[in-house]
Formats: sequence, structure tokens, C-alpha cells
Amino acid sequence: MSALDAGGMVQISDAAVSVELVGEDMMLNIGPQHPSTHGVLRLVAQVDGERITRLEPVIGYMHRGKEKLAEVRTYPQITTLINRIDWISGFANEVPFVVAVERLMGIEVPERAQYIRLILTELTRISNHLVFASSYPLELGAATPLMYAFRERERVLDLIESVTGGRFHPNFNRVGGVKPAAGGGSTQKNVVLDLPAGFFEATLRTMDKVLEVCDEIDNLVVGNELIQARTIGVGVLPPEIVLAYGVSGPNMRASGIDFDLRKHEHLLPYDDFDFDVVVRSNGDCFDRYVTRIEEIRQSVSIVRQAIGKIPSGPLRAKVPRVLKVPPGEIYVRAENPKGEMGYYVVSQGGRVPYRVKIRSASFSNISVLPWVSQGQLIPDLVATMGSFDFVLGDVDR
Amino acid sequence: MSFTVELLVKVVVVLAIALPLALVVIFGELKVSAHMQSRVGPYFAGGRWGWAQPLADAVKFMQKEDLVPSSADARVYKLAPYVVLMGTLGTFVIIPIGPDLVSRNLDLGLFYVLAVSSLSTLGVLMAGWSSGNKYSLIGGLRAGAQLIAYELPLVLAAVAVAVQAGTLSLNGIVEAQAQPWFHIGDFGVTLPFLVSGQIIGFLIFLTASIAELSRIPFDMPIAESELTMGYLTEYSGIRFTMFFLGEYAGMVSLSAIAATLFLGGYWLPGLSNDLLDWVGPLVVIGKVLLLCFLFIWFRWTFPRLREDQLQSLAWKWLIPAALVNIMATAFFKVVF
Amino acid sequence: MTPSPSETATEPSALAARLAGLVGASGFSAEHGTVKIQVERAGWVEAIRTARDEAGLAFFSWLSAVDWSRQVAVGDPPADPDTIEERYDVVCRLSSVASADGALFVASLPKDDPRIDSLVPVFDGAAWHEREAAEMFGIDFTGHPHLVKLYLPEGFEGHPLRKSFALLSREVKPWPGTVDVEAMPSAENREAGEGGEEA
Amino acid sequence: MASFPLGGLFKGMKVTLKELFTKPVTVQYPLEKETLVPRARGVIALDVENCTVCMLCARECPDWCIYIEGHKEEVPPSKPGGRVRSRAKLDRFDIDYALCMYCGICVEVCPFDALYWSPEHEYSEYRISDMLHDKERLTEWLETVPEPPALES
Repeated sequence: MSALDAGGMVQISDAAVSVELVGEDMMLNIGPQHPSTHGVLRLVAQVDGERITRLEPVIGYMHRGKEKLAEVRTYPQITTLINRIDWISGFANEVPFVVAVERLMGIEVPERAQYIRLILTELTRISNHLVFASSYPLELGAATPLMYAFRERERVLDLIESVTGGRFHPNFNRVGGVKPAAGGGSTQKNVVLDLPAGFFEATLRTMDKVLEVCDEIDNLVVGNELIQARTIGVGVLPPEIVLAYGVSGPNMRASGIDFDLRKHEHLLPYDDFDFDVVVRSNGDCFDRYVTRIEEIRQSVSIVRQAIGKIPSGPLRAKVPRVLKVPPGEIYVRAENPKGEMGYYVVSQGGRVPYRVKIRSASFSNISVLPWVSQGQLIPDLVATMGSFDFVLGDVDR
Repeated sequence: MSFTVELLVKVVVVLAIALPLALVVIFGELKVSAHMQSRVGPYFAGGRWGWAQPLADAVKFMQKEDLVPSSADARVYKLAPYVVLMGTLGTFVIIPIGPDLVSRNLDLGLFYVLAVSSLSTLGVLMAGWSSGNKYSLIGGLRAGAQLIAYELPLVLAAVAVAVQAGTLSLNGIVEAQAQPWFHIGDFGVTLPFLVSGQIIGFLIFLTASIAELSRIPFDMPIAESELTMGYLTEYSGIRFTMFFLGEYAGMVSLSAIAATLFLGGYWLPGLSNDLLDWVGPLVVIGKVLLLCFLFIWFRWTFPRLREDQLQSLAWKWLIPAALVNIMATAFFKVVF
Repeated sequence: MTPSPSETATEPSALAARLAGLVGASGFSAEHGTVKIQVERAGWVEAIRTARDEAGLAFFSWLSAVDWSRQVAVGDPPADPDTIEERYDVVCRLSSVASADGALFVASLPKDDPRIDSLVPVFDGAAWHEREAAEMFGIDFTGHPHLVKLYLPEGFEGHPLRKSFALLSREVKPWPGTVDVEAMPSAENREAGEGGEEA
Repeated sequence: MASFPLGGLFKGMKVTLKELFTKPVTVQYPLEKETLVPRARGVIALDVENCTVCMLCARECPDWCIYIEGHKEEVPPSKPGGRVRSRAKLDRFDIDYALCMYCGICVEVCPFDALYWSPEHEYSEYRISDMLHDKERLTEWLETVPEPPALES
């Protein structure tokens, strides 16, 4: 080392620093107690500075064992169990399960009950997307859209509460239709739980307000250059990854896959209305956000059309008081606000199902995180995670 | 009066103006942000419109347990808030609130202010490093990078003002803005620097001061949704109040400097000098509250930028613009 | 008219026949509009790969299992216990994103040797589903890159979703419905269908 | 998007400024109270006369949170010389609201209209054991049960 020999002093000018600065990665625990994990999700991230080299989600903190509990509950009791899986869209969880049981028993649901189910499902979708539309900018730092969207969401929840009595867990679905009467006794039987007076007029007024807040959010968030700088081109999901991991719902349609279960499956009479499927092409956080705002507008138009065409009629088909489902297996899926929600019901006769497999949307949506977050910065990870709109109850069941 | 007594009086007067102003700004932020989000804001603290909320918060924080994490570097951890507060309160020394109402008219006033205000960067780094928690470490690193990156545009924008005013002393700058630009009949029209040539300088100064205070859209060091509270994560009790007060006192001090440099300090066209002795402080406070409203308005409308976007904004946009601004001011100064 | 599966899907039994032929299945059924293809355990990965490539079922929906056993510690036993063969059924659901087609592929594993090849080489998304099925049923997925517990804490013994795993919460608390005031003469005698009865 | 480069920011600021001067929508809870929807499921009220201790609600409740005890007692014949009938009397009817999830299965399954929904919701307690309410408390809530609302045409 000639530089060292000359008088033992290192001549800085010719001391070639060839060692590559290798700092070892830091293990950072994001969660389970963290503001942007939408619940109890723990991400063990190997972080080089702020760049993520490897991410390992740890889930199970919210695992309530719904599938095991479903094996000891009678069919009417299971609806109270499953509307707590994705607690932001409570009503929409029950519909596929109830339709599965109806198809197993071969029951025909009256038209009016199907329309009421459809209206309440679309109202739940609006309320779910409003939660997303407001909590996502909060992940990026803007606190104001949260208040506007929740102000309108309260009106939508009041509508649901006026019909069903509950806001988050309405428990209004029954096998064969919707809850027909307040009780089983002589007087309560004829207290019919149809839509309360003034419901249509209140709904139309609320729908105008929801559209208003969508425009406000457009001005405040979608048009904002800072939001665009934080979300365009961030967390891009190519279509083949979407298919391989089973990512569904608005996340799938934001990556250019034109597939909406409401157009393919026939749980609810969606064919009586025309609405278009919102599809965007480049699958980044910005597209996932705009897809959902557009879907709110589509749902509003569906609700308006449904109110115009709702037929009159009974609320529930003739169903024996003690429900015994004939042996059989069926898998029914529906377009839940967060993605494809499906129930694989195996019945062996009797009042209690033999096995219920619950396919929840957020479980698959989250499994993409390790792939998406490679090489991302922490703020990008927070932005990408927020854009998937998942809820831990849906992930852990 | 001997020097020390006079010094004490000045310190008391300066604190008597700065700290209550910071409390007023805290209350302003609570109320304005609430009404911007269609809610009411503080309501019960003090007779149904909540004026006593900042005091209630202060008392609440004081009786909170003030714990020092075991893995923290205790001495540095305890000292950090006071370094930040010292750096912020030090800037009130030379802000003129009247023709001869200033605690010390340094002729190197501008140079002194910018030097002292960068002291709080040191406090933030101390807090980030000594809290012994990964999130505050990341917050500290971000703070270090951000505050240093935005010192430059802040200083360069102020240099342009010094070039146009021809002096570094803040009193001199205010008097420079008091000279009439042109005459309509015999009435001399005076224009604050904001209007006369320094519009770009003002925008750069404003952006840089938002970044200095690490407020949204530049609040990476205290990014609630990523780093829980950044370098403030481990602080609680009276120390957190010091930081909290430091942030709002910093807001008041930076808007006071901006008001002096760009909006003409205590000067209002058409007021005589001795009248200004009395009205001057109100004019300055009015301008400071106006600028604080601007900070608050930005905070509750915009999201926060990502770390690298923030740096590229400073190095690629603000610093070149500030340099061009200085050249242009010098050119016009020479030509006219 | 009962909401039957949609027109965009090919008729279930036709789809079932086509898929079974394509995949070389040992049996198929299409009751209630759900296409179910029985596949041999050995040809499991190949069957899923052909389903994805040739039959266009590229969307990996989910993978789970069903525990068929005669005695059950929880819920109702199967309808006719002695006819069913004790086994684990690994069920994988694939669907297409062009139409409403979708199918359940089922492979039966004997209880004493619950082992099957992992689908991770075909679908990356299968990793989590298989980890869940492994910890809940005790099925071993050979070739799985990272087969550790997904939901349950490290030290948890036992496989909760097996029928032999009792539901503790129901043993601890006595069922409030057992208090017997003589049954109402008018209402038909309501035997307690509740699972927890015999605990 | 915006007309000029940073136009989006100003549009956003316009929205917050407009909101600054509009009346806030929040309700100051303890002072002003919102009127509740008649069907809101706040609490379950019990009508003791109708209850015939048939145990249906206790059996159908998913959470096992209804505890009932009763006994048989003789009832004098309605008309002279008639048969002495025996009737079930309620001794204990507790609902543990710490476990109850307000699903409404008990109200719906009760064949004798003994259980009603009432939107009353201000019954929180300091100790969770106090959430177990007995039949006196449930009867008190009977007055708060509203008339069922009129229905849409």
C-alpha cells in the first residue's frame, strides 16, 4: 500500500476508498398498533434506510374463527355472525350466504324483497366507498376530506337504520327474503317491516348530497397535484399478478380487468338497471382511488333507478319456522364493496351447516403486499396499503 | 436603569407578546380547522366558544406523566425541547413592532435571525436521535435533511430583500418600505416589498418557512400516518408542551419575519410616526395573524409530500428560483 | 323465478363435462349451479395447470379443505355417518374473468396421510391459502416455500377446523336454554338442536 | 384537471374556504340531542304479562345472553266450575347487555309479543357486571317503545 508507507500518513488524495458502504438492514415493525394498518395487522419490514427490501405481513390478531363458529349455529343465527366479517359493509356480507341457502332449499324470493336487498346493498356500497374515499387521503396527510365524506355517510347510515333498525349490522336478511314483521306474536306479526314512509323521498335527497360530496372530493383530492404526485405510478399492480393472487373488486378493475360480478352473477336483479362497470388501466393507487369515487356515482344512479321501479308484494317467501336445509353443496359469490365475497356451504341436512368456507375479499387483496412493496419507500407502502381498502375483520375472519 | 434591568424588562415584554400570540394562534388553528371541516371545534372550555382551550391543554399536559424511555439518551432527550424553544424565541429580539419599539436594533438583524432560527434544527435532531425508538430515528433523519435543505431558500429569499432594502437591519428594511415609490400629486405611494418586485421572494420564503416548521404539506418529520408522531413519539407531559409551544411560537416568529420583510412590518401608509408608536404593535400582530391563517389554511387542505419529492422541490426549484430572484433584484436596483 | 346462475356462464353441467374431460377428472357434478370436479391427488397440480391454461380459469379464487369424519366433537354429524368415507377434501376454486364460469376442484386425502402437492408453482397467491389450510386441518403441502402458521400463534397445538377439535367456549358456559320449565303444551316439543347440548 | 399548473391546489383551497363560512353540522350531544328513528334498536323491553316462559328466546339467542327462570302455578278457572289451569310464571328474566349484539332474533322469535325494541340508548354503566338488567328494568323501558312508523305506499 504505497500511500501508507510514505511517512505512515494516508495521503487523502490518492487513498482510493473502494469499500462499498454496506449498512445492515433494520427490522422495522409496522403495527400491530399503527395508525395506517386499518386494524391489527403487523408488517415486519426489512428496511434499508427507508427503502423496504422484504416485507412479511403477520395476520391473525383479529381471527375470530367464524368458520368454526358457523358449524354450531343454526342458519338464522349465522347471518348475525357473518355480517361482522367486513364490518364497514355489514349488509352486503349476508346476501351471498342467504342466497346460497335459498338455492339449496329451492326457495323463490319475492320481487320486492330482492329490490329492497338491492337498494340496501347499494347504500352499503356507497357508505363503504365513502369511508375509503375519506380515510385514504388521511393516509396521505389531508385530514379534511374525512369530515366531508363522513358527514354524508351519516345520512346514508340513517337511511339504512330507518329501514332495518341497525346501522352497521342491520341483520335484515332472512332466508327467503327480508325481515317481514317485527315479531312472531299475534300483534307484532302484523307490524310489517316494509320501507318506512318518506323513505324514497329521503333517499333521493341523500343521493343528491352524496353526489355533491363526490364533486367536493374531486376538487379537494383527485384534482390536487400533491395527491397526484403521491399516488400516480405508485404501487402498480399488473393484471397477471391480480389474477395470480386473486385480487378482486375495484382493485382488479383498476388494473384493467373488466369483470364485475354484478353483471355476471344473479343474486340480485341488477339486470333491470343499466349501470356501467368502472374500469381503469394502469392499476396504480390513483386509479384505485378514482375507480371507487366513480363507483359511488354508479351506485347512486342504481339506487335512483331501483326506487323508480320497486314493485309491491310480500317481503318473504313461505319458509318453515325451523329451517332444515336438505344435504348438498353450493358456492355462491357476490360483488361485495371490497371485492368478491363468497360462501361455500356444505349442508348435511339439519339446522346446522356441516362446513361453511368464507371467501373474503381482503384476504387475497392483502396477500399481494409482499410483492408490491419490494423496493418501495415507507410512505409509498402506506399509500399502497391504504389504496387496497381492506379491513382486518375481512382478512382474519 | 442599568443594562440588566432594562434587559429583564425587554425579555418580559417580548415574552408577554410572543407566548400569548402563540396561544392565540393555537386557538385560531383549533377553531379555523374545525369550521373548515364543518364542525364546531372547542366548545365547552370557557363559556361556549372555547377560548380557554389552549390553557386547558397546557394544564392537562402539565399534569400528565412526563416519562423518559429507558432506552433513551436521557440528557440529550431532556434538553431537546428547550433548544428548539430557545432557537424560536431568540428571533423575537430584533422584530420591530414600532418606529422605536424594538428590543435591540441590530444592524446585522437579518443575519442574526436566520442564524438563530436554524438552531431549532439542532433541537429536532437531538430529539429524533435520543428517543431511542426507530420511528423517531427515521423522523429525526427526515427532519435533519428537510430543515437543512430548506434553510437555503429561506436565506436566499431574505437576501433578495436585503439587496432591495440596502440594509440588513430590520428597522432599516421597514423604513425602506416606508419610502414612497412614486408620487400621485403630493401623496407619496408606498408599496411593501411584496408588491414592489419581491413576489417570487415572498412565495419562496413562505414555502421554505412551512418546511422549516415541518407543517403539512412538508410534515414528513411528524408524519402521523407513517411514523406515528415522528421525532415527538416518545415525548409526553411538559416536554411535549414545550415542543408544541415551540412549533406555534415558530409559526408566529416566522410570520413576524415574513411580515417585516415583505409586508412592511409596523408601517401602514398614511400614519404618522408618533401615532405608529401606539398602533405599530397592532399592525404587526394583524399581519402575523393573517400569515398564520395562511399556514392553517394550507395545513387543512393539502396532503403531505414524500421525502424525495420534498428534497427535489427544494434543490431543483426553490434554490435556483431564489438565486434568479437575487440577480433580478440586484439588476433592477442598479438600473433604477 | 329463482335467481339461477347467469346466462354469461356456460350451462353448468356442460362446463363440468368439458372440464372433467380436459383435466382427466375421476368424477364431476353440477348441482345447484356449482361445478365440482373430483381430481386424483397425484394429478392435482397438473389438473389445476391445465384448467388455468386451457380452460381459461385464470383467477385463483380460494383454496381450503373440508374434514369428513363420522364422529364430530362440534355441530351436527353428517347425514348418514356410516356411508361417508373418512377423508380430507382439499377444495380449490378457480374462475374466469371473461365470463361467469368457475369450478371447484376437489382432491380427497386419506386421514392417515394428509399430504398433497402445493399449487404455489402454478399460482403465487395459493401460498397464504395453503398455509391457512395447513394450520387449520394439518394437511402437509409438499413444495410450499414457507409453510408456517398464518393465523395461529407459534405455540398453538392442534388443528382448530378439524371436526375432532372441540369448541372450548361452549364447554365452559352452560347453555341457558337447558332450564326446563315444562315445555309449552301448544308449541311442538322443541328438542334442543343446539350443538352444545350434549357437552 | 386544473386550468393552470398548480390550479388543483387553489380549487382545493376554494372548497375549504367555502366550508369555513358554512354552518357546521355537528350536534353538541349533551345539550342538543338528535331525534332517533322509530325502528332504531337501542334496547330490548319486556312485557311480563305476555311472557309464558317458553324459553324460545333464550334458546335462539346466538350469544346465550338471556337467562330465564320460571315456575308453574295454579290459575283459578275463568268461569265457575271450569277446569283449574296451570300457567307459567316468570321469576327471573335477565338480559346481559355486555354480551348482547342487538341482532333482534329474540324479539322476532317470541311467539307471544313479550319482547319489543326501543330506541332508548343511554343506559351505559361504569361496571360491566351492571350491564345485566333484570325484568323490572326491562319493564321500565316498555314505555319508551315507539309506535311503528307508517309505511311507504
